[in-house]
Amino acid sequence: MKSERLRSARRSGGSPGRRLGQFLLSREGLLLIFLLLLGAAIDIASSGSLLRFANLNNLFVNVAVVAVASIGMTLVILTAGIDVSIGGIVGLSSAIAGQLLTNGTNVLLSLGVFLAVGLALGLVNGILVSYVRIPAIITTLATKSIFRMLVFLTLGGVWISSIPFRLTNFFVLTRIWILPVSLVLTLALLIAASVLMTHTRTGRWFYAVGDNEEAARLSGINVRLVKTSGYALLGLLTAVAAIFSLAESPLVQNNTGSGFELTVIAAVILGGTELSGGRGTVLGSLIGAVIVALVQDGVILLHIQPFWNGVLLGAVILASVASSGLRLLRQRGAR
Amino acid sequence: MVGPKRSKVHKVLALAASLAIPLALTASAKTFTIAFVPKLVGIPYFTAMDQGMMRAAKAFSKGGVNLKIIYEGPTTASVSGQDRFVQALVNQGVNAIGVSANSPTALCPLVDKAVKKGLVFYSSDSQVSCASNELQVVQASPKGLGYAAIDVLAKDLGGKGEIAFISAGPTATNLNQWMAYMKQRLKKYPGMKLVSVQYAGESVSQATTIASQLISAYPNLRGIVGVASTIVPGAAQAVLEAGMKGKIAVTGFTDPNSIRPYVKDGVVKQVILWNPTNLGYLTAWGVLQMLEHKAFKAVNNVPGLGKVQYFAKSKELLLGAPMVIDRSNIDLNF
Amino acid sequence: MSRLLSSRNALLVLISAVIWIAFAAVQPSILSATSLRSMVVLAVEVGVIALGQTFVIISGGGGIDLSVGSIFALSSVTAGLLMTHGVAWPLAALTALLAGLGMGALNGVVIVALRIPPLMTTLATLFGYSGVALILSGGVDISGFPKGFFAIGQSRLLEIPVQFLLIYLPILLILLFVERASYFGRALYLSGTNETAARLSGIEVGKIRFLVYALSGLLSGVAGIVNASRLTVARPDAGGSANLVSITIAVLGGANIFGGEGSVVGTALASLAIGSVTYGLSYVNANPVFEGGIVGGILIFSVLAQGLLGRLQRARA
Amino acid sequence: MAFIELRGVSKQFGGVRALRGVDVAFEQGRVHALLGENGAGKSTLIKTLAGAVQPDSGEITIAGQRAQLSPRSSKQLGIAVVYQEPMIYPHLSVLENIFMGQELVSPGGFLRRGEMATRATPTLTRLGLDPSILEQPMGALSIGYQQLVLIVQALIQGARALIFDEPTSILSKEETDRLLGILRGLRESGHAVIYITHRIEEVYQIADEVTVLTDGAVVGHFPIAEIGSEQLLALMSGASKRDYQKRSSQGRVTGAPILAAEHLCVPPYAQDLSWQIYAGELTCVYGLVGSGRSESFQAVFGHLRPASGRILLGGQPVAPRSPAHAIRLGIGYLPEDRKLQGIFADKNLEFNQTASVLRAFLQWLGKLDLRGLVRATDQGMREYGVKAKHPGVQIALLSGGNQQKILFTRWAKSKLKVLILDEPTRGIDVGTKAEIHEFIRRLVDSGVGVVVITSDLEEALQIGDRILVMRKGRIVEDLRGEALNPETILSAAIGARS
Repeated sequence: MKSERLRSARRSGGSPGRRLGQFLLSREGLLLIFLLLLGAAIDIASSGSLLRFANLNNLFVNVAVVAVASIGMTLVILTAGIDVSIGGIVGLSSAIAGQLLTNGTNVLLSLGVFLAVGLALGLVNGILVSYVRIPAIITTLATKSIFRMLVFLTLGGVWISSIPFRLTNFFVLTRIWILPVSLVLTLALLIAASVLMTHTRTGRWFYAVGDNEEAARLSGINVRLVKTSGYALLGLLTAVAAIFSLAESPLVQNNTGSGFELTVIAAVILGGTELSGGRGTVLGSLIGAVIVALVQDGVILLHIQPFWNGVLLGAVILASVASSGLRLLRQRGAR
Repeated sequence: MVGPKRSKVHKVLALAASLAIPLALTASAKTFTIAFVPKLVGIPYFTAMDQGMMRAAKAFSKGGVNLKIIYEGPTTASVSGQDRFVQALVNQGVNAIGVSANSPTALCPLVDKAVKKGLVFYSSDSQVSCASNELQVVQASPKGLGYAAIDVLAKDLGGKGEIAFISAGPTATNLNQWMAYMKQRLKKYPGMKLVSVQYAGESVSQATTIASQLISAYPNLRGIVGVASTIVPGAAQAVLEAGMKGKIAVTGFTDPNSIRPYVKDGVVKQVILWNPTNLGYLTAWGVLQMLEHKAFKAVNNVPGLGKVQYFAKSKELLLGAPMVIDRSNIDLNF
Repeated sequence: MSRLLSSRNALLVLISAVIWIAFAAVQPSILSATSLRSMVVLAVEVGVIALGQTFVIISGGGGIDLSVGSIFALSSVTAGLLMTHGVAWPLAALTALLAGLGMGALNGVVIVALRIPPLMTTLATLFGYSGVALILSGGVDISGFPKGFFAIGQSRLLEIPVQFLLIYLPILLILLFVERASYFGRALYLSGTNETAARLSGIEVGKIRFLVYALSGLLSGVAGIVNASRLTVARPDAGGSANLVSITIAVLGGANIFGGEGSVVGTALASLAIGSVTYGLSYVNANPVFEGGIVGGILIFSVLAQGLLGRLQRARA
Repeated sequence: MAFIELRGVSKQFGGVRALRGVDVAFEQGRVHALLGENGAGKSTLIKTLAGAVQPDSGEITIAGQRAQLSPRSSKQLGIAVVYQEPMIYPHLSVLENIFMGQELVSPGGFLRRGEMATRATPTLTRLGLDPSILEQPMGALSIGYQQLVLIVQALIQGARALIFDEPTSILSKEETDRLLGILRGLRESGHAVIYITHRIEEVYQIADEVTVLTDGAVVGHFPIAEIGSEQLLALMSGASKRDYQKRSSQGRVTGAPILAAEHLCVPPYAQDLSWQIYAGELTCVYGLVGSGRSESFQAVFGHLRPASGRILLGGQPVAPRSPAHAIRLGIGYLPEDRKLQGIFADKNLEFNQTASVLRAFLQWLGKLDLRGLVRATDQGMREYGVKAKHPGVQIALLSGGNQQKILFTRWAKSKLKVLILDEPTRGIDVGTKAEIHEFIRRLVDSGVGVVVITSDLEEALQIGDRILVMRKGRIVEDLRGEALNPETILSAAIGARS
């Protein structure tokens, strides 16, 4: 029985063809297939609107916004955490850095401030969760509303509207091949993160902490630091998402970013990252982000009442988590 | 404390006022506190209204009258939130309280309570439709606004092409009303065809996304009307991104601050609005008239604003015709 | 030794008193029966939801219900639609309650039978239920209810708002009984404290958890109906922040996010404290944007205080 | 000079003295067995060496240096522990498990997997493992293999002392033999091997010297050649003159069994079990950890689902769906892990003691008779000598022995037909243990069918009227009265041909 398990595990690997088969049957593979089917269905049903240029470009930027933040969210959920405050981080970083942008401050400097604010807010979350030890959901529910309050105070009843067009020109309208710069940057970050997660020591620590926190501590891994850096990176990447989002619609309001956390968490969960930690990939989250963006796009392209957005997103999340829940049930056997 | 005694006094006063006896002359120096609860705080439109009310407070605080404005409201356009602020203010005992309503009927029990307590209740911008509401300050008639938007667009498009509306929330009463008139006006332009009505909430980025998707979904789309101030810039951005500047016309109801870059860039030629600062100013003036028990005439001369119509039947004070904002007056600050 | 007056509850009473005194220093007129009544009316709805949330959190297993606001909205929309289609209001209200119960039960089934973490489940149904509310209502206000219906949220008995006297208090008392004296309450605490031990002691943890989510749904439905009656409209977007506020209240009232601890009395007192803060802030014309931040701050503070109180108690023992 | 030396090391947890002035030295190139019953202080000793527990007093020297051990410094000083349930990252690969925290990286922080694999291969081959195992997820391996991987990890990380915590208790015979061979190899290569076990026969197979712990104190230290197995047994149990053979075979019963299993299969833990339990007779089930003893009875209790076979209660076939159902049928089960499965730590004694009998106190509308509950708790506490002021005390504040008494009372008061007690005396002091044995006997005499599951042979011999021996999911012996003798039972349990 035991040696049998060993043998069955050894059977993996093999020829490239078999590897392809295995990939297609893995979660990422299945998601990719689902994604293609969904895309094809929407395109056909909307008589080709999906693949029209204007829509595609918008879709690409939307994917970039969600995907870049989902990289960070993956890190956090990998360590068995969660962050529902990132909508507030989008809002506050946009509010602070947006004022610099309209004041004519150097654009690069302003973008630097953007990232710094995101990083700082993420750090606050990380420290509260891992050093002060307040459960992640409580911490981030609280900081979510605190960040939002700060957005209101920063903006003081006025929207920031005169964002330089250079931002849009660069991140949205400049294209490399057919991809807007924001998406190219996101993909670059994604590849970097993927390499980091699979091929570096630090990356594996995230998995280790989520897989077995106690063992990680005993292995001499600084568990608190790893967790904190997850939240900090999420904050930073959320700021990047905020920049893309601002480039796409150059106006900062009090409610800028609200609800963003739900979209990103949905993307990450869809991508196969498990809430219990230790399992998941940033690549999966990218696919999840594309699916979420597609669902939202499809609702409009197919002229469905936009109210269905929520219902569909809820159903997709539930179906996806249910599938992994059922897999767990099967693994645990009869109990 | 504001007890029943005072409310009786008030009723007597009201009666006296209706008999056109200038009792107000006998009143000594007096502080009037006027509270205004917007749909939500933190958006430029209501901030501008607040500024207008403050300007009026300054202008009219003379001759034994001291006018004080309280401006507070919920941070999201929620009915319960608004209800809470109105309730607290009524209890606090201001002289007049008004709202830009998130729901035309939800506040009715509170309006009754306030009026019974002897407070003046009014609505401005978005109205409360209860019998006991004492004054409605209307920015422009919904009909005027709806017609103006379509007329502006028709001029731009030469009266033909597919068009779409993007509104904020499907629950916003006034926006729905404007859209109804917009649809009515469309009958005048048979060449223009409404192909889609979408809702983008209060967020610009959502508006951009939805407009982009509309542009893809309807390749022959020639015009977009944004029915709320957040929507027009979002739609303009989408047109810009899609490279359809000059091919798709964007207009709608929005303020100069939000749309300025797009008007200067030329993506947007004209938008429709009224001046919210003036609306706030007029609101404060109108409420003050009621507090001082001065009756409205059919046409009133408002100091610093000019002639303003009053419709006694609907208790409506009308700011005036819609204002068209284009390159010439885009530098107005509100 | 009465658990009713634990140090935490005494602290909450003290906090509420300090809040009122502080606000009275700014605006003395706040100290009036009218103010108290208004505060109670405003606190009742989220207060009822918080009672359900408390039981959910006590039941453990990562128990949390993020969908309460959506259930709140969908229940009130259900009642509203039925009434505007001519259904008698008591029947409509009853159906809406059943709808709330059903939505909660659906959460429960998904969590217990499919073993999907509560956070995920209720996040999904948060989207789902509010989406259904939007679809059903077409996104617009539903109003024009029969007069009798308004009695629920607008009338008074003995100068006390009816929704407090005849709805909130009875629910509180029933839940207090359930918590302190019933089999269900005992089983609830045991399930939340140590799930395995409870199961091995013959307690049907799954059933308990299912019932807790159903109850949370039911109470959210109650709140939705009271709200619709008070405001005379049913709105699909009502109840937006109910999840944050109800969780804050429950945790402030002593519910331990890891399960097994919490009490409805604590929650009731915490509702009083939070209700006082929010009402007071609007009364003294403070910048309304502080409200959310203050509630968030209180949430963090209360968890910290909980940890500290726990440590103190352990140190004393 | 000894590599590790402990002098006067003491540690107290709450009211329990886990270690009492322990002096012991471990040398390199030797296998040192630490022998003791459950609760004798072995695991505390290991945790102290691993740096997970700080001693209250006494000193530890490593390689002649006084050391303050933390998990990190312990590892750096060359101490590695292979726990019985290996501490692993199930989702990560074997390679990553081996090198976690000690990765080989290039300057950019990139993992040098190839080099790590090369580094691991010789050690893997030395332990007879195929290098292809490195890419597999750790969770896919059996526990035996996981242990080996952890030995590889320890060796690669330069461990000079390896501590094994009852490593063979869940291994098959072949796995055990292989592991013992590996330990000999470690001794040859000059490692200090500390081997914790309660299997005397293994001590003779492998150890160079043996130290016996009882109730947290060292009661003897001998070179292996100088001590016989009976002496060791006597030392372990803390009493030297117990004669198991003379145990009266009282309680012989006739009549129908109260509980019976027919061809019960609980995959993957137990196969084709058939046994009968009689009221009035104390049945012990002896087997090593992993023999399927707990799991097979958890199936009887409805906590696990049997795949096939029948359970008969008082002659009637029953199929408990859940513990709740089993309790309604009249079956009780005291779980083995007190902390994780037994107590409600931050609740009071009343909550804890009455958890399984709540339904008996139902009045109207789901109301409980609260006074009745307190009264019952009070009575139970007195009856079973729980040392606590009143039923309102939090159970976590009690000693392990008193906690166990509360749990025992929970079941003893439940009016059951059959009570299954899983390791009822694990980790509690000798005095309480004797008391609980006494209580169990009382229960048996009152006509309840009692099953005591134990991995403590002396306990089984001491209290059992009859002993069922399980090995690898099967019943291998069923002995009563005269037939009860340690050698037979032990050899049956470990599968040795004697």
